[in-house]
Amino acid sequence: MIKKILIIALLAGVGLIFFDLFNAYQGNETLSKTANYYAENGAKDVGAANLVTAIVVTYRGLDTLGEVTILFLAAAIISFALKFRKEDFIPNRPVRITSELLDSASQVIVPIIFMVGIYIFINGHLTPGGGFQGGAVIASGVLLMIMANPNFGISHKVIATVESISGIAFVLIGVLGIVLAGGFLDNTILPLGKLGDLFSAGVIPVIYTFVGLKVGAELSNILVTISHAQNEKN
Amino acid sequence: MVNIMLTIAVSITLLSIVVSMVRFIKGPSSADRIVAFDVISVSSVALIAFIAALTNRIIYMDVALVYGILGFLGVIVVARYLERGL
Amino acid sequence: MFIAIAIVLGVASLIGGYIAIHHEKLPVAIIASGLVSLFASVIFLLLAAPDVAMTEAAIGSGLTTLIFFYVLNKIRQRND
Amino acid sequence: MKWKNYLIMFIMLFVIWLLLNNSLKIEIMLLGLGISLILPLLLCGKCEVFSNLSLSPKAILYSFMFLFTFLWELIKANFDVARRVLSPSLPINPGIVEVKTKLKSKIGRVILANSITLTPGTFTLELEDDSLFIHWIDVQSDDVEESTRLIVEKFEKYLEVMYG
Amino acid sequence: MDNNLMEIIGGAIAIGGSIFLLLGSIGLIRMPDVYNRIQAGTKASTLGTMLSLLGLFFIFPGWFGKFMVLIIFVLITNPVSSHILARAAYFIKVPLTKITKVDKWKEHQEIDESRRAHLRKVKINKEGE
Repeated sequence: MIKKILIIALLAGVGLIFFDLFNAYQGNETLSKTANYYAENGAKDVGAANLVTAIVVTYRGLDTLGEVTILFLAAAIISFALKFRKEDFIPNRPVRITSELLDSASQVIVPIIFMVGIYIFINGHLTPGGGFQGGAVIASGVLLMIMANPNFGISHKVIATVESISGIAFVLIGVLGIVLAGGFLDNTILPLGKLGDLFSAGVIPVIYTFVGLKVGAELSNILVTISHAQNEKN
Repeated sequence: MVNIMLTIAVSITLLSIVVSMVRFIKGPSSADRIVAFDVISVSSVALIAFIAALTNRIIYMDVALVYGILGFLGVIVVARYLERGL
Repeated sequence: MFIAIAIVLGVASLIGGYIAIHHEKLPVAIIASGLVSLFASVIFLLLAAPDVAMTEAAIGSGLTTLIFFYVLNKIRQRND
Repeated sequence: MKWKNYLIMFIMLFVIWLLLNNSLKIEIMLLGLGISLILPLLLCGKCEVFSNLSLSPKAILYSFMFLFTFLWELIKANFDVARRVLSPSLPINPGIVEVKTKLKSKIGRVILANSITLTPGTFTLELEDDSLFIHWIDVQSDDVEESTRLIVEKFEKYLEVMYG
Repeated sequence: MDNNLMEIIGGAIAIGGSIFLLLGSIGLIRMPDVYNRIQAGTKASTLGTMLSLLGLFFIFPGWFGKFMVLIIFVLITNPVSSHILARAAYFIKVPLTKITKVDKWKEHQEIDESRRAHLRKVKINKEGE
C-alpha cells in the first residue's frame, strides 16, 4: 500500500517537473539555419514534393544505408539464433487447418496487399510513405500467405536473392552519383522532372524501390524464420 | 457548414471508440477483447478519413490504407494464436 | 477540435497502457500494447506527421505485435 | 484454365493501381501495366481462385443484380442490428443452424460466406464440404431445408450463374 | 449552390455512417456473448465505414480512388476476419449464451468425430506433399 502511494507521489512529482518545463517552453519562432536551408532549397535541389523523403534519401542518404544495414544484421542474427538441427524438425506439424474461407480469400487479398505496398514505396517522394513502410506492408502480405497455410515454405533463396540484389543496387546507385554527379547518392544523375510527377525527383523513386524491396525481403525473412521455428521439436 | 457536420461525425466516431474501449476493458475472454480491437481499428480508419477531410489533405488517406491492412492482419494472427493454428 | 480528439485518444491510450502493464494474461497485455500504438499513430497524424504515423501503424502496431504472438506461441508449446 | 485466372487477376490489380494513383497519365499507366503483369506470375504458382468465373453476358448481368441484392440486404441488416441493439428488451433468440450449398468453386463460396456474414442476423461460423454452419441471431427454424431456403437461396441463384 | 448541396448531402451521409459505427459499439456492450457481439460489431462497422467514406466522396469527388480501394478492402476483409475470429472462439470453447436455441455444429461434430479426425489427417498429409 505504502509502496503504491510512494509510486503515485513520485509520478506526480515527475509530472509537476515536466509541467513546469512544458509551461516555460517557448517554440522557436524562426527555423534554425539548417532547417531554413532545407525549407528553402529542398524542393529546388531535389525535386521531391515530400521534403522528409528528400532529407532521408539524399541529404542524409548514408543514414538510410546504415538503417537498412542494421535491419539486415537483425534479420541475419535472428536466422542465426533460430537455426536448428535437421533431426529436430517436424516437416508437417499437426496444426489446426485453416478455414477454407481464409485460404481462398487470401489468394485475392495478398495481391492487393502487395500492390498497395508497391504503390507506397514507388510514390515515396510524393506521399508520406516510403521504403520502410512499403516494405512492412509487403512483409505483412507474406505473413498472410503463411497464415493461410502454416506449413507453407517460401524458399529462403528467393528472399536472399531479392535482398542482395536490391542492396547491391542501392550502393551502386550511390557510387554512380560519385562518378556522374557531385557525390555519393547524388540524385541528379536522372533528370529532376516537374515537381509532383511520378517520374520526378531524380533517382529517389528508384532508390526507394530498392529500399522497399530490401526491407520487405528482410522482414519477410524474419517472419518466415520465426514461423519455421514453430516446427521445431522441444 | 460542412466543417460542423464533419466535426459532429468525428465526435460520434470518437464516442464509438470510447464505448468499444469499455468492452476491451471488461471483456471476460480474450475473444471479446479482439472483437473490440477489430471494431476500434475499423472505426479508426473512418476517423483518419475524417481527419484527412478536415485538414483537406489527400495524402493522409494512405495512412488509413496501411491501418486497414494491419488491423485485419492483427485480428487474424490473434485468432489463429487462440485456436492453436500458428 | 484536434486538441479534443488528441485528449480523448491520449486518455484511451493511457488506459491501454495500464492494461498492458497490469493484466495477468500475456496475450491481452500484448493486444493492449498494440492498441496503444494504434492510438499513438492517430495522434501522430493529428500532429501533422503522416510519415511517423504510417511507420507507427505498420511497424509499432502491426509487425511487432504479430511477432510477439509468434514468440508467445513458441513459449506456450514448450510449457504444454 | 490458368489463363483466365491470370487475366482476371491482372485486370483487378491494374484497376486497383489506377484507383490508388488516381490519375490517367501515360507513365503511370505504363508502370502499372508492367507491375500488374509481373505480380500475378510471382504470386500465383498454383492458385486457381478465379478459374471458374464465367464471363458470359448473362453472368455479368447477374453479377450486377447480385450486387444490388447484396447492398440492399446489407442496409437491411444494419437497421436490423440497430433495432435489436436499441430496444430495451434485447430481442434475440440465437442458435447455430446448418445449411446446404450447391456451390463448388472457391471464390463463389467465399462470396456466399461473406454475403451471409453481412446480411441480417446471420454469420458464417464454418464451411465444411457442402454444409455451412451459421450463427443466427433470431432462429426461425432448425430444419436444414427450411433454413437453407431462408438464408442461402437469395444469393445462390445469382452466384450459381456467375461461378457455376 | 449545387456544390453546396452536394457537400451537405455528403456530410449527412458521413454522420449516418458514424452513427452506425456507434450502434456497432453499443451492440458490443449490450450483447450477451461473443458470437452475438461479432454479429453486431461486424455488420455495423462495415456499413459505417463504407457510408463514412461515401459521404466524404460527395464532399471531395477528387479523392474517388482512395475511397474506392478502402471500401473494397473493408468489404472483403471484415467478414473474413470476423469469421476466423468466431471460429477460433468456438474452438477454444468460449461459452454460448444460455438462451441459445440449437447448436447444430456440436451435434454434427459429435456424430462423426472419428470421420472428421481421419479427414483432417488426410488433409494435412496432402498439404505436406
